[in-house]
Amino acid sequence: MARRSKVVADFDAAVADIPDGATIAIGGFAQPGVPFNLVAALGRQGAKRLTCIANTTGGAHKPRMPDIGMLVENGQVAKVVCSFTAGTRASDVLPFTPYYERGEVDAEIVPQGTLAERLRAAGAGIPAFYTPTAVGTELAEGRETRVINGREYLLEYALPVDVALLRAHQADEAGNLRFRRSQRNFNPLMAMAAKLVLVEVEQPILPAGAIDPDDVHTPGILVHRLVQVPPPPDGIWPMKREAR
Amino acid sequence: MARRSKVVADFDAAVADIPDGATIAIGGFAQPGVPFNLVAALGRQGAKRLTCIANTTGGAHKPRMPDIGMLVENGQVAKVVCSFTAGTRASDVLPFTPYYERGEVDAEIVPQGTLAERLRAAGAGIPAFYTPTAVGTELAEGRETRVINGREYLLEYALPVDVALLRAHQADEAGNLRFRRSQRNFNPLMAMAAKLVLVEVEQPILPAGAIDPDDVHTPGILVHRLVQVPPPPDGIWPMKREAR
Amino acid sequence: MPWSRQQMAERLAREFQDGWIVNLGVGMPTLIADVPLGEREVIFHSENGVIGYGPVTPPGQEDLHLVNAGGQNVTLLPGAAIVHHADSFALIRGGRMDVTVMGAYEAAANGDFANWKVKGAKGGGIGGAMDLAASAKRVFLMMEHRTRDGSPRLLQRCTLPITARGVVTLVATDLGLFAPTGEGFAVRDLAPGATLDEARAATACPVSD
Amino acid sequence: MPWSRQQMAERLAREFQDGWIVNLGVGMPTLIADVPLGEREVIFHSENGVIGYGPVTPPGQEDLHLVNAGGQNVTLLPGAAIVHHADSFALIRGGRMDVTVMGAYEAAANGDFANWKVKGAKGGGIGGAMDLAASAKRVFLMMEHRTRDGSPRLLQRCTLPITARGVVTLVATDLGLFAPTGEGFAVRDLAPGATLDEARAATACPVSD
Repeated sequence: MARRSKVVADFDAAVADIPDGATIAIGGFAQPGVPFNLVAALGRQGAKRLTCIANTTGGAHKPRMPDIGMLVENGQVAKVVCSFTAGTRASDVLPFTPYYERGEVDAEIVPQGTLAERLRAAGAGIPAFYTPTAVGTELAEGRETRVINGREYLLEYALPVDVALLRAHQADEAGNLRFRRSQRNFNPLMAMAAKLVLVEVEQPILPAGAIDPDDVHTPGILVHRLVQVPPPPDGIWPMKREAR
Repeated sequence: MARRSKVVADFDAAVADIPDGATIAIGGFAQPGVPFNLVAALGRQGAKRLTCIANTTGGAHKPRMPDIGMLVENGQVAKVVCSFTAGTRASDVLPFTPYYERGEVDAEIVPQGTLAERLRAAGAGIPAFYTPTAVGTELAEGRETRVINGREYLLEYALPVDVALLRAHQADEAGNLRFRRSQRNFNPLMAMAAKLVLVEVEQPILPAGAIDPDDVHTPGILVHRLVQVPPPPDGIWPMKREAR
Repeated sequence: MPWSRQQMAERLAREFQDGWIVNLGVGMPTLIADVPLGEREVIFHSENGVIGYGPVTPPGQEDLHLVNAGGQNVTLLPGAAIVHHADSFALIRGGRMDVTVMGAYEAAANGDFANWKVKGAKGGGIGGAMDLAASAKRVFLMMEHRTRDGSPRLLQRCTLPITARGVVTLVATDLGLFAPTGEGFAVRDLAPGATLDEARAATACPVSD
Repeated sequence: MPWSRQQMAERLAREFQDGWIVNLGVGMPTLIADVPLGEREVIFHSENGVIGYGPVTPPGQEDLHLVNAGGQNVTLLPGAAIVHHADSFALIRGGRMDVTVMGAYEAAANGDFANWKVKGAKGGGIGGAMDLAASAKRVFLMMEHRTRDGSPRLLQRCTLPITARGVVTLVATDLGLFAPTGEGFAVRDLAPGATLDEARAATACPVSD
């Protein structure tokens, strides 16, 4: 199974065939695990009317890093699906905010655990599940709930993805991935949920077999294309956030 | 968080407080990952009216290893929940079979993937989910189904567990576990599903911090008691199956 | 000359396309992991979370921590990965299996099949069969064309409790390779010396050329 | 002398029992990870899958791969483990959090609270708050007792969209520690110099001793 390598030449090649209207999932929580280089490449590629799924739309912190907000500013986004559609402080104005307030971009706000579980469900062939999260809140208004063993639960549906943009620490040519520390976050779930999985990799890509099978975080059969992140300034790497 | 060790003296101490009527999940698929020593200890301990969850009731192969069938023969089991309640060959007669046929033990047969997902759901606070598995079969008769995006799905409920008996390859004193090769199987899911998690460990138990946090398969906060498996003949280890 | 089990395995393996993820069930299908595929490269998945395994381990070299779905000790190929049961069946239900190959008691013209419960039994053995049958892109069966007492196993409708509805793609038997058509089975290939008439006589529903 | 944020953190940390799994939210609650607990041992969980983290990393020693829920670079303690987001929220919904500590805009006598959407905003920031609020064994809030313009934040009923119904266990404010009773709030502790009357004046529902 090791004969074919999944390594592609560069970020632009990796994202070249993403079509208009695609649903894109973007890994990461804060900076760790965000595929900065693939997001930047998607900006250059220019696909339109995208639905973008990530924890946040980004841009609440400095330095500014490639994020959904950048794709919004670039006119590429029809809708976002995020657990934050505003900043964590009332005073935050995200790059996304004015577009959303003017109605130029749609948004679905989803509790973070529900977002993770809906992505997993899409990858796991589970079309819907019940969760206690958001019961009794504005998010549950008009939606189906069900009492099971005396507790009320909300019905949630799988969230399938066309293309996942991920960032991993290590990969082998068969596509097996390892994430470092909190870089893992949504990345393995988006790999499960997506039809096409593109990964930027921090370390030199290893020959198949170099990662012990017990140590694989995301199995290679879920991964389609790998690009090694070059050192800065050619590659984009996490940076220390400025205090605020 | 490393001050307290979860290591207990021996298998008998680990299982001492399992009450009559408990729901017990037993890890393993074929031999890898089966907690032979904890099952044997539960036999000695003698708790009655148990509900036992595992992939099979065991006993289809030689040499015979500690399994649910042994607990059934010992008069300890009220019900089993398994993906096999008969052997894989029509000619197989499992130790469990005559008790089941006489109605002395009840059984719920569950497709293997549904069994895994129901255990995960119990651990994940998901009370119920939909699956395509078993739709249109005898198992779905009289049960609730639902059409989602044009396909029919069966409603399945979480399968919570009182006590999980697991076998791991490595553990640290904080309870973090690593499994080797196909030993992993149901073990991490049963750890999620159970209120009390008992683990027999093949290698000497490591100090907390000796397993890299990226390499943990089951986080220690799910694990309560660890016992190191002694070398044979005191400890029970996987053996090569006889051909048949 | 009817096909041997080895020949049935080889015939089904000819259908595999380069790059497929292939799940092999317990029993006869395990033979397929050893069939040479030439230039084609497939990845074998086992329901217990083993992705990328190879042939059965030579005697004396077994790794007792590593088994396939049939409990045989197998080898791992470079690029293999291990996942737990929930993730393994996530791959299955998630539609990642290009094909699953299983044994069966009965296969029917409407694509139903039965492989988990024998007549009169209390209890059965489902294992991963229902998950695989419901969600793999293709379901290949490997089975004897007739029971030991000569009754057909390829039927208009299954008489045993089914494993899944309308999912069978191909059936390899000792007599040949067959595809359910709704009304009966279409012959895709015949074992050397087997005839269409012989296949028709051994089948309880129409067999077309 | 009202409590400082540090004192609110210390007061809530006094409630922690030995062996608890403690989830800390964004903002003020992150202060709690640095409070000395003496003989008590708790494990800090962060929604992004970090189990067993310690204090914020000293400047210059940050590991940019490792953040807590607030995006701060933190350290790991011996016995730490990393899981992905679905497993992290499995732990949360599965009832493994003995307590979650969050910031809030409003808390109500009936145990409701609001911390994800401000008045008139289009959009909000839920993060993991709704999952944690619905499923943690206890919900502790850390908040200013009044808004910047002096309006009470402890109310009979929330005016903002709520995060979860009836889940609040304790509320630490600059004036003291309060527990919702259904009809109002019971004082558990007062900041030095704060009086019951002062707390009553600052609260929009009954405050009992």
